[in-house]
Amino acid sequence: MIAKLRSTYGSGIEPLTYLGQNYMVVDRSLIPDLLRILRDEEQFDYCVDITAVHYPKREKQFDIVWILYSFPRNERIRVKTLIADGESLPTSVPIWATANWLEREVFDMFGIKFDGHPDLKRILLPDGWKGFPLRKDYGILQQDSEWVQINLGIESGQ
Amino acid sequence: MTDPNTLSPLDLDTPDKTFLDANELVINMGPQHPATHGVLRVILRLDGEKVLGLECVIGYLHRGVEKIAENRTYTMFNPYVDRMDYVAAVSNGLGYCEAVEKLLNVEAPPRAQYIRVILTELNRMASHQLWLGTHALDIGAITPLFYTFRDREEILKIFEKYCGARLTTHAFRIGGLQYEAYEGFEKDVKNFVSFVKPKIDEYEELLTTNRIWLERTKGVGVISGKDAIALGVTGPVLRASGVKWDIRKALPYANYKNFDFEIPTGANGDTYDRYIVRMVEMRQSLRIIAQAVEGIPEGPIMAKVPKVMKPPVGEIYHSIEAPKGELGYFIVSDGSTQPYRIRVRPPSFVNLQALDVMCRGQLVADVIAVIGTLDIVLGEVDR
Amino acid sequence: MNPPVATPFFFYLLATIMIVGGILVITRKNAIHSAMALITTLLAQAALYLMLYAPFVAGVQIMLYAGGIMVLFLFVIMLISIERSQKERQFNKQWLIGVIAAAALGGLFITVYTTTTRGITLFVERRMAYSENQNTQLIANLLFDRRGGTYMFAFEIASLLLLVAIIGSVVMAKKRI
Amino acid sequence: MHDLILYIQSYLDSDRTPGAAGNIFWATVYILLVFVGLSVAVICMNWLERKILAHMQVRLGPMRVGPHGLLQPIADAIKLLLKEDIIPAEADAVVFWVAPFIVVLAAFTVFVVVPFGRTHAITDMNIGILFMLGVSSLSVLGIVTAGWASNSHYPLMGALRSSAQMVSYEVAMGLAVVSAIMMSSMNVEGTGTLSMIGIVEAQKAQGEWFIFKFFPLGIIAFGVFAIAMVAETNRAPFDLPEAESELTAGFHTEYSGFRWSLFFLAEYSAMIAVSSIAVTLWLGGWLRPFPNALTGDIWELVFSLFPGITFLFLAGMCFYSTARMPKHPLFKIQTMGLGGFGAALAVIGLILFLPPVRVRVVDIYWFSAKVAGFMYLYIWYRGTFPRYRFDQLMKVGWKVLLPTGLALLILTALVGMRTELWADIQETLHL
Repeated sequence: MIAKLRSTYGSGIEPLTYLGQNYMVVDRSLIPDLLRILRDEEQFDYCVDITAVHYPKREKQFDIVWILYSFPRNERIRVKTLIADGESLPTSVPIWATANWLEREVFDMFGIKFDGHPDLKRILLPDGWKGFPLRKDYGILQQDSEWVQINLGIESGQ
Repeated sequence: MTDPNTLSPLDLDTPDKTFLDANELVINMGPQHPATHGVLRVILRLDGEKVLGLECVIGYLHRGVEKIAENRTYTMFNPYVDRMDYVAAVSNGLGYCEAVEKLLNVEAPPRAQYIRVILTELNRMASHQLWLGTHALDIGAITPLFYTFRDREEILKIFEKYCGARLTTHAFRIGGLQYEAYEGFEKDVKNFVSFVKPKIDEYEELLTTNRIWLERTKGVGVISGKDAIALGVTGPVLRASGVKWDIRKALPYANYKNFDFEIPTGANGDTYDRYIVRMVEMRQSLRIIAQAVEGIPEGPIMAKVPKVMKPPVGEIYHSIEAPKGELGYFIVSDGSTQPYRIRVRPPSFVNLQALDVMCRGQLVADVIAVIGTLDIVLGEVDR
Repeated sequence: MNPPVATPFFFYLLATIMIVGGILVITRKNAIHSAMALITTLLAQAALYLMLYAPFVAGVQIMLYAGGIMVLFLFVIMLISIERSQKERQFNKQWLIGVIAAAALGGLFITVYTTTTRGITLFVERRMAYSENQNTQLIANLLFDRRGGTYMFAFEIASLLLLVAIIGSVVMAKKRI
Repeated sequence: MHDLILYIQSYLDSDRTPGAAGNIFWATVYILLVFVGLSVAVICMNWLERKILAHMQVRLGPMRVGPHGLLQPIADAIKLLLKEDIIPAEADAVVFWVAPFIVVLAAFTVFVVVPFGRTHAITDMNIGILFMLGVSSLSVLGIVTAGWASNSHYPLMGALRSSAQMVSYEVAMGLAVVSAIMMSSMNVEGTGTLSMIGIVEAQKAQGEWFIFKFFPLGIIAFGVFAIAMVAETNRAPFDLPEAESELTAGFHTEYSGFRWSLFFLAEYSAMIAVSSIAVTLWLGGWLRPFPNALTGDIWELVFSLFPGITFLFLAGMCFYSTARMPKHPLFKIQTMGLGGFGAALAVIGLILFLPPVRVRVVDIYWFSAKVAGFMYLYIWYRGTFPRYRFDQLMKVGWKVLLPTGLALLILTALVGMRTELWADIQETLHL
């Protein structure tokens, strides 16, 4: 499958496997149509999960992971792409409807914007919350004290 | 059914929409509501009684489990996993331990795996029983609640005898089990299986052919197979829409492969089919438990696992069939004792997204029934 | 003849209830209060019918008026918001004509009742008091009996008329739903 | 003073109800008896419902207040009396105060015409059933005004919903009742009666209860009435307004304390009233089983022993449970209480065996036994059936019960008049 994909896209794809689970690292520009091809030709019709991991030291800080599964082929792969802080990604909601909430959560936790997302706003944290908790630079004890003071009226903000 | 990919957002903040001018009414089924199984707030857009669309506001129970994971060692994070889906804590534990074992490239000994399968299937029974009781209560039948909770009590007794806790059991360890099965374990489980088998027929007797139950559940909250897959719905809800898929069969783990059991599927994906699928699943779990108890091998219960775990750099994704659906763990390790990132894929969170599609065009009373059939647990939705 | 039910005490009691109820109906500002007063008058009227040995009419009165029509009154009062109507001025400054009309009507009633005692019997003194348990059968015979049925046809026409009215109202309301 | 005693005795052996006999004194005595009987029935109904429902649901029900929770209803009553009676802020005080009285009034006046026995009814009204249906429709007024007076959104919606439900099921109820009355006119004189005692007499004369008359029709009519009656009192599968999750507690949300207990009292007495109509119309009121088949005084004696036997049976149950009471000193009072209660029941049982008492009581016993059967049915419904959705509830009312009621009417008429009808057809076709 990888050979066929590589023939269409040339250098952008770099397949790897780890502990028997193969995944491919793809550069950012290929994302929207690669995912669409994966869903249509390769029948990966179930998007298990979309998540992100934050590597502050690397210059391309975030890598976004799509975990896909295909019912007909009973096979699961992961697609990863690396983006820098502040960059945004085309949304994959038109491809899989489940991506709606998953992307909203990634935005809520990491601050990565998905342009074209029908309703991109925080899902777990309150709307006015400042800061993105799952970033490495966001301390474990840190809270958005200003939001807490306004809404919950606890002066200390904790 | 409207194509889920083109769901328009609720235009709630348009100031000119006064309360009653258009016949469209926006009401708020608040976080504290008897039928929302926890702190879930649903904003309903109604035209009279019919639901035009709804939006779920969640996050009231958000404890930042994934952030905590990054500051705990692998073994220390184990108890947190039980607090997510507090109704099916054992399966959470199973998923996490197996994921880390995969990362460490370690295999739990067969005796440990058999006991793990028994406890997980018991937990699935308990979760389905709790679902049936509260779901029937939402629709108005009071009696099933007492029947199901009486039988669930037996399971919790076995858990308590085995690992001291009833609900958040923390029964498993990475690499196997902490406690050897207490000496009356097989006998208790056998008694339980024979005790509960006629009881499930009792639930069926009470509800399956009950005319009013049929009327309240048939054709309510319908979702087609295609929509279910597009929305990433898994578990009994997906199987009730006709998709025959169960991780225990598709990607077997914890040697489920040497137990034979069927996967029930429904025809038209309405509330009644989900009810039937879960009832059959309860019976299948009993079959699995019976086979597992027969074939428990002797041997060690703990694999050779270093005291301080330093898994090699890398990332893996491992998922199991929790009672609510596919529960997955995506663990990235950077070689230190603490995981670099743990991402939990919660079935209730994704299934809840399908609520809007399932409730369109239904009546307000049915929204409660549909929330019931989705069997969501807010601890897992909010993490 | 069965013992008299119509004792003067009961008659005066019921009469006062009706009059007080009637006055309350027109003087209350709150619509619900006047509806309740109307119900008490209707029930008192039903009791009067009983005293006149007309149990069937009393039963129908309770069932139709108090049970049916008044419920619809209350429904209507509750469903339409009446705050706006309460603010408007209630009277339309024609109280003078009203008083004159009421006085004329009163005069007429008084003359009619007083003249009868002087021999001009406007109302034939009806002595017949059917015994209590044939009343309903007699009405039924008049209405439905094949042999003596004189009002059978009229009864059917009335029911047809009602049917048309019901269907008409449903059709008119249908557009909105 | 002497003629007063005469006046009182004059009624004792008369075969007419006190109302009909114009005996004011005995009429008031009967009314008081009905009041006391009804409140006792409501109290034990409250205890029974909690106990039976509990045992249906694998639990014990109230056990703590008095032996086996026997004092629980009394405890509830006292609690309700002592509870603070809140009137919501801008609620319409007068209407708020009047509403429970209308509902209670409607529920109690029905018992004026309920025939507990041949002469045991307050009055034998010529239009018995019509009066009953009329008064039972009055309770809708009470509920609607209660909903309105609470001046908040949910009770109003609950009140409108429950009154819509009651009005639509009244129609079905009326149709079922009319078909029963038609059956009563099949007797030899050919003129049916509306009076309740007349109908029971007709059932005795025709030798069979109306539920078995014209085989399928009787039972269908009874079925239609049974369903409509459950809906009329907002119970079990039709208790949508007060128990639906999004409508909090229906029209009596804002009521508390004594007023709420009035609604509670009215609900139970409405249940008893409606089931007594059903018993009178279809199950042969106070007739003992097989009144015509097993005649003769031996059977008369046997059937008249029943009341005594049931009370002794109840006493036996009490003694059995006192025996099983744990011997712990803490339980001493409870065992004594239960023993005393059992002894009281036994004494009543024995009194019921004395001939003069036995003859009078046997009618009342059979009537209340049948009504008790209905009460058990209510509780059974509540245990097993989930709740109807509001549109389904209306659908059943209008699209199922109403057509069956109409068809029933026509069929009973046809079957009833088949002889005259056949004669007419022959006459017209000059056969």
